[in-house]
Amino acid sequence: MAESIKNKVAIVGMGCTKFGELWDKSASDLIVEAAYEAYEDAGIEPKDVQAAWFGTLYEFSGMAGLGLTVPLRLQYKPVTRVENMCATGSDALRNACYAVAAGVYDIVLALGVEKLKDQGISGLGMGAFASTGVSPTITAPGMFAMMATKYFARYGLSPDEGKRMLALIPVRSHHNGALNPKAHYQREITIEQVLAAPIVAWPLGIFDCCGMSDGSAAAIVVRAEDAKKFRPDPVYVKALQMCVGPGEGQISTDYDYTHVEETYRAGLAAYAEAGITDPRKEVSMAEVHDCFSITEATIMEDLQFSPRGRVKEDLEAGTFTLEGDLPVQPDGGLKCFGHPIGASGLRMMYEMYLQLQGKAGPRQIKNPQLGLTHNMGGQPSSCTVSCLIVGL
Amino acid sequence: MESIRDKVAIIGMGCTRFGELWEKGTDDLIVEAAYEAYEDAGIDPNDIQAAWVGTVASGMMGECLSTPLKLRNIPVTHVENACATGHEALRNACFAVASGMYDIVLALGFEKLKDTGLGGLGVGRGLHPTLEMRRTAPGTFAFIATRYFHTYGLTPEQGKQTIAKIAVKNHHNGSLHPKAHFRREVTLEQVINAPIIAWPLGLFDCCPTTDGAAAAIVVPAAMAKRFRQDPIYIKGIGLSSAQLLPHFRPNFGWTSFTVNKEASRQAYEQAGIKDPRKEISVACVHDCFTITELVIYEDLGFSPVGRAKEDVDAGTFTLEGELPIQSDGGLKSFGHPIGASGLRMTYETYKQLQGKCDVRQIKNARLGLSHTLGGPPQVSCVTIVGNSLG
Amino acid sequence: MVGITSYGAYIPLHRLSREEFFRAWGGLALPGERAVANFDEDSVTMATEAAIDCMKGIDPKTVDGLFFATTTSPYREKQCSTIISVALDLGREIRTADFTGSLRAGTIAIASAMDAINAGAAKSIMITAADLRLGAPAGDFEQALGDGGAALLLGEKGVIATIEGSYSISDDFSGVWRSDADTFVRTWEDRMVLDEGYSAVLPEAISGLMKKYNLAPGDFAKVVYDAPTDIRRHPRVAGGLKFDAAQLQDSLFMTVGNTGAALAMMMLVAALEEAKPGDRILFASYGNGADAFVLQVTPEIEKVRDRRGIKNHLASKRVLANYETYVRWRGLITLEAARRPDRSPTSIAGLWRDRRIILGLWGVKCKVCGTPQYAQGAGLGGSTPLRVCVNCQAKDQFEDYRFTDKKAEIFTFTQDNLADTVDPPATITVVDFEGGGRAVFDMTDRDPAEVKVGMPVEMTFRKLYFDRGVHNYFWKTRPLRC
Amino acid sequence: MIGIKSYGAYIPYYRLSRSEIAKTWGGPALPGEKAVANQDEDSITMAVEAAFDCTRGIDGANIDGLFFASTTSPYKEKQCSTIIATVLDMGKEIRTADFADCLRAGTTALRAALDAVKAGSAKNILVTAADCRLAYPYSMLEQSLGDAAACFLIGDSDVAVEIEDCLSISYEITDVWRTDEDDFVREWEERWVITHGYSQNVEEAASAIMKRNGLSAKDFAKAVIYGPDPRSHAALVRRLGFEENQVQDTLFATIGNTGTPSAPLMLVAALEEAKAGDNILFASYGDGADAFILKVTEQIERIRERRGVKIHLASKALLPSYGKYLSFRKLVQLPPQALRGTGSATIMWRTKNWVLGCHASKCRKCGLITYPIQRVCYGCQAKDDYDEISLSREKGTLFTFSLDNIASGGINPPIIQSVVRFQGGTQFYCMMTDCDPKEVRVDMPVEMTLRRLHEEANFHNYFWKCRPPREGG
Repeated sequence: MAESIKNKVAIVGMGCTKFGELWDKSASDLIVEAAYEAYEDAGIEPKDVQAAWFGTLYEFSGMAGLGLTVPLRLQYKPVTRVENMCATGSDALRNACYAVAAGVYDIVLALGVEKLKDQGISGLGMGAFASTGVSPTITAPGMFAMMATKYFARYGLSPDEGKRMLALIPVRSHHNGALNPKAHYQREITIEQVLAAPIVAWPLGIFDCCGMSDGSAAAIVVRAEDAKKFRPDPVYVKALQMCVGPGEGQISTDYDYTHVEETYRAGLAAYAEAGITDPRKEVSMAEVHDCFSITEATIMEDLQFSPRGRVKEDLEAGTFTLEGDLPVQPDGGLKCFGHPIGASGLRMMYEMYLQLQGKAGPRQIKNPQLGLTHNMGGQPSSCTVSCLIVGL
Repeated sequence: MESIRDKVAIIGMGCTRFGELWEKGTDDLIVEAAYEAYEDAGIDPNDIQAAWVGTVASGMMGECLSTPLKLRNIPVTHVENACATGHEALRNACFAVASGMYDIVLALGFEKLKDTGLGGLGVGRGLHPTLEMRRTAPGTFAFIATRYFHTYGLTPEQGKQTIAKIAVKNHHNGSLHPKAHFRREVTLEQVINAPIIAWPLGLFDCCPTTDGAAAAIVVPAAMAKRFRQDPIYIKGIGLSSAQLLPHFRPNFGWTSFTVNKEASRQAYEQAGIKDPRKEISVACVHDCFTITELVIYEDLGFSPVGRAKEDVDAGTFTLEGELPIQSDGGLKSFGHPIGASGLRMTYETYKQLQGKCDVRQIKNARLGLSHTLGGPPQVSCVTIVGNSLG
Repeated sequence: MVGITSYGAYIPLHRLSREEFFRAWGGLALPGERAVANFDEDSVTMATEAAIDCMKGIDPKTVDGLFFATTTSPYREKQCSTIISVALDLGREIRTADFTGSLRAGTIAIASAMDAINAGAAKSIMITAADLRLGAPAGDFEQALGDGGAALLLGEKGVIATIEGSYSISDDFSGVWRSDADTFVRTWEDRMVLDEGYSAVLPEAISGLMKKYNLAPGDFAKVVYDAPTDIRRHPRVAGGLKFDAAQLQDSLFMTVGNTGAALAMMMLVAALEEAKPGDRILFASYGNGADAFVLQVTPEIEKVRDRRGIKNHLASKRVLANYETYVRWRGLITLEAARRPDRSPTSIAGLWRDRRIILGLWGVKCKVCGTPQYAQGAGLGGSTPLRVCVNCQAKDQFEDYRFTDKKAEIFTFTQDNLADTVDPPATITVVDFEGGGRAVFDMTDRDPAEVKVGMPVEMTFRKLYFDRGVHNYFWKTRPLRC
Repeated sequence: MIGIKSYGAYIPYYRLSRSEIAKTWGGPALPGEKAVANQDEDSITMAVEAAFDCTRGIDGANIDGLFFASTTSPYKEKQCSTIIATVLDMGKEIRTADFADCLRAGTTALRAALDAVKAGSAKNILVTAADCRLAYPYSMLEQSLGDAAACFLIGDSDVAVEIEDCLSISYEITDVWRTDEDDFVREWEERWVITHGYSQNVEEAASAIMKRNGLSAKDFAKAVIYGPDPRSHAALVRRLGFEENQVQDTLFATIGNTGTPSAPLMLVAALEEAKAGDNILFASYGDGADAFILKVTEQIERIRERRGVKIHLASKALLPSYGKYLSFRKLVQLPPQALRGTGSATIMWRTKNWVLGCHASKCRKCGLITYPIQRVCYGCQAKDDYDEISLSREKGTLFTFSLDNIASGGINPPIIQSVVRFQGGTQFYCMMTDCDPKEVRVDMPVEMTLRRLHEEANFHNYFWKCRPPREGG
């Protein structure tokens, strides 16, 4: 019987760059900044790192382990490049944790980075993969917009009602982001602004979409029993789960486009691993994959924070605000940080780490015990979802 | 059929300097040639009762002449007949005067070729596009050279040597003429070694592209002496047009042109000439290419058929020879501003007959012949003038 | 006797009023409107549509040849008839040929198909013609030309109109032409073009035909021949040949425009829609010579009345808002490049591997659980055929299942303003097919404001885009037509 | 029995050694040479040549159809078969068709002609195929592709080759292709192209037709099978069970892959050597495959005097440089020429009989022959009293010439201006082509050839030139 990762490893140091359109910084700059903040936070020397996991999606951000060892000048250490779509950062951390838990290494580095703003375009391409060229003429917002269309239709929301519900999400995230010096966007917005924004892919407007940013984040992972040697307040890993779907959304009529089964299943597994029975009560806070407002809305239901079809009530009640029952995106989320793909999962973890250590400044949530991060790679009908839980 | 002989006279002529006259427009050329002719004839522009203007590609209608000369409300006719155009202007002016219709008329030919940006002559028009495609004047006349050499047993080297002598002669004469385009002697070696334009013709076998104009004042013969003591009388004008381009004429031999023979026959008959080689004092012929001049010797009866080479070798047609040809340097030195050429040649025969040619002067010149050949050889005009009646 | 066994036609949904050309350019506005192919249509897609219309209720296995006629083939070296035959799911041991070069290519192909059937080399051959010719902006052709296609199935059984005789003449005159390097139609002086070309050669062929078969103008119920861009010449030829105005088939000029190599066949389809058993029809077409045929309609004609043909396609239309849209669709102006990532390079090996899936829209049906499924993949690495059932995980337990002729319903959709498309927004639909099966397609010929969840749609064969030397054809959804 | 009544071929005079290409670009050279169309040749002019070769001794007026197959037609909208038929002096009441878009178009047209004759809608149909495809400079394909044409006369009497069976398969694959806007041939990965395109399809079609007729490889005297390159070809014929001596050479080493006419050209070469009674397996490829079973009859001896492949192959000149090839194919930008030709649809149409048909007028009164046609006789002034005769197949002599250095505008000088003399004194003024200027002599024998003269008013203007006679015929 498979064991659980719960309480076997701990994070003793983290680093995160400022996210944004960092025109003057290269991927190497970002890697160095994130890694050295983490080294310093953990109180270790670079030579103490015994192995590393490097998460990045695009070749222009770095390929193979070399993408990490070269800027950090890691001396002949084992470095693994991990790529798992938008869950890349979380998966780098996940693999680093397993290696430590296995007893192979004592101190390892997990680092994610993405340098998107050197392309001169908006949007993420599929790179140089050959294709038959007959996929639909669709963009990421278009793919997720189809969830909104269907969600509204299924739950009887008029487009206006639906959009108004979704608008609550970016308004909340922007509020949080405005409190975070590392966020890309640090500006509050109003519901009216969100509703009046130009449509990107109907029914989603500009403020329903996350930004395009550069950034990097890193974590130092050690065995749980060694953690206190490094610091008095290490953060322990409680669950590392990942669910990859069979891609039936484009094929099977069973797929309903109002929820993402992969998220639901990853959540179930993570709760089981962490021993959580009532997620809404037990999880103190969460950073989820809010690439679009509709994504966050459905994630709330898939992670069982809200009942099916009733996220609207929680959104309207302010459940997921900093002051609510279950604060979500306390750092501003993808909405304010953008989504430098390889970095996002670790950036989310960085916020959970700070919150658990009580170092989140004006965003600080009272007395958090367990934090959840959620990454989703791909499109609604075909995706990879990670769900990680950490705690004190 | 009557003859034009002694019915009309030329009492004044003018000719511009020929050359690449970049700074001069058609109006300049016309005005210069006409006013020299007015002055030579001692007339006022308002004395002109009618005019004929010859140009192929530089103007249209009579207006192209009347506008620069400000000829007031008199009839002006534009004539065009390929390279014989200048001659045609003179010819029609002569006929009108001879008819008794007018007393004082102007015949003027001009061409401004150097505004086209092209090295060669402009476009021949009216031919089928596929046939016209790559046709060039040197290419067409080179056909004659190839065939002439072949027919009369000349090797290409012998043939080229023969026609080169014509170029040398014409350049020599042109060097003596202040109005010529080229005024430079050339050597036989230079001609033979020049770049090939259309084999076997080289650069010096071809006449240049030139701007120029020439004019004549024509009056009835009976009135001529009122204007000057030494008028020049028209003795004969022959004109012949072919019925098919030589390119397509069955059995055409490419060693001579029937139109030349026919035009000269007409002119000799009118002028009462039996032995042109003996009777003609000076001739200006259409040496667009050296080979053309060679066959013209034979076509016009100056040399026996197939034996022009002997005359060339003997210097028969030099200034000092038996029958000086191209005493002004010919098309070879003057170039060929098409509408002007026939009148430019007549200008030379006129001046020679008046004894006004200075170092080029031919002794005792009495009858002068000018000849133009329009092509792709299909029209020929021969004009004979004399300095006395009878 | 060999004859026509079925007919079909295609007219694009969009029309542009000729007044719009006048608004753009001034000058002369011809009356009426012209059909304008959508940005994703070309002669291959229109010929496919017409052929699909023609194939209604006919088993593809019974068709053993496909001839394509056009002067606007998207390829110089790659057979388009093969592409169309795969879209129609014709078999492999078939005769295919592309006839080009002449506006008479359609009737030339018909003559060739007749030969093949008469010679016993084929039983049933589809002839499909389409053209999408361009007139240079601000010229008469821009207004006069139209886009469209027509298809005729020839065979010996179930003949709806027998082809009783034919007569051809060939004439080397090119009053209207395009060289290999030309984009736009060129013309010589119109009077000469018409006097010595159309108005001389076409009547010569028609009289020659009537003389050969000893027929008089009064023997025909309808006379069908194509019209030149100067429409006045169309009735004048009829008058010269002593046909009544009532006998003359309308040239479609007011409604569609001159559709080049497809025009005569489109007019014939229109005539057949109205024809009664026993009618004799004179059918002719002009282009570097002329072909003329005598047709006789049989009682079988009643069996093919359910085609969309000309009448239904004509009625189903949307008028384009403006000339600028036309210019954009035809790629006549250079637009700012979308600031979007490059498309993945097209893998020709992938297209070839999946040719039936892509061109024929073949999916599978699980033999274990009965679930129909269509897999076009997520884009990465090309689509792959389904090997494992999405529903019951049975491996390789499939039978082929074709989706082209299935109606579907929109499950969800988006209007994507960010996507790189000639006609924004990109309308993307997730559709569920009747009888099962789910897939995601671009939607075309739609009014974005009218797209709804639950809306019924049908499949249409279109060109997705052009990439690195390949025209990528695929299927899209569209609101039900006709 | 329906079959091939006559055959003809055309290979341009010029060849380019593949080592010359390799020398220019570096990299390996394929063995042999490729045939290169002169700068005044295209797929129409080459098809005309092949058609003339095929119809030697046959009156064009007796042929009632002409099919033209090419992927390099000079027009998108204007029938090329009509132009060729006009050149051949075929009548007006004929069948014409252009088959395009596919390298198999030649055999597709052949099948269409068989159908037409069998169906009784025509008695004799000429099928011509020609291609002049361009490969990207610097590509390996550039060494492979060659230019040529082939022609067959299809009929049902006196056939030299009976066509006993044919079979077609159609296959959707983008292996070697060009879009409507491409100048150069595109090709996907070579191994895939060969394995899944060429080899698979041709093998399938050839095996199927043999099986259907109960025949095996040993039953054939020759296997004439298209081959894009010698290696793939050799592998395929081996798999089909043919011995080396049964296999018709692909002509790759001497001409190159010529596209649409490739397989037909191989068949011509095979027929040149064939004996009565020989069975031939014939197959071509392109978006599918066509396969034929042929049987040679005694009539083959009747048509031996064709120039065909063998004689055309022997008559050649090597291009001196790769640069010359570039200029022939207009792959380098050449100085603009001040051309005098002004194309006119009206004039070309009005004069098509003498421009394309090479017709002269022969006076009914005095018998004088004049080119071009003259309404009033040059000899006796008789008006409109003449017969049109074609000079296209006449042999003449060069009466006079010039080597014109300025006519070409500096490109490929000199132009050989020529006056050709035919029997009876008829003069024909034209240019000479396919000839070394150094070898031009007065009185040398010449023959006429239709060439692409110029492109004016957006027409391709075709006209006749003279050339030293190619061998044979």
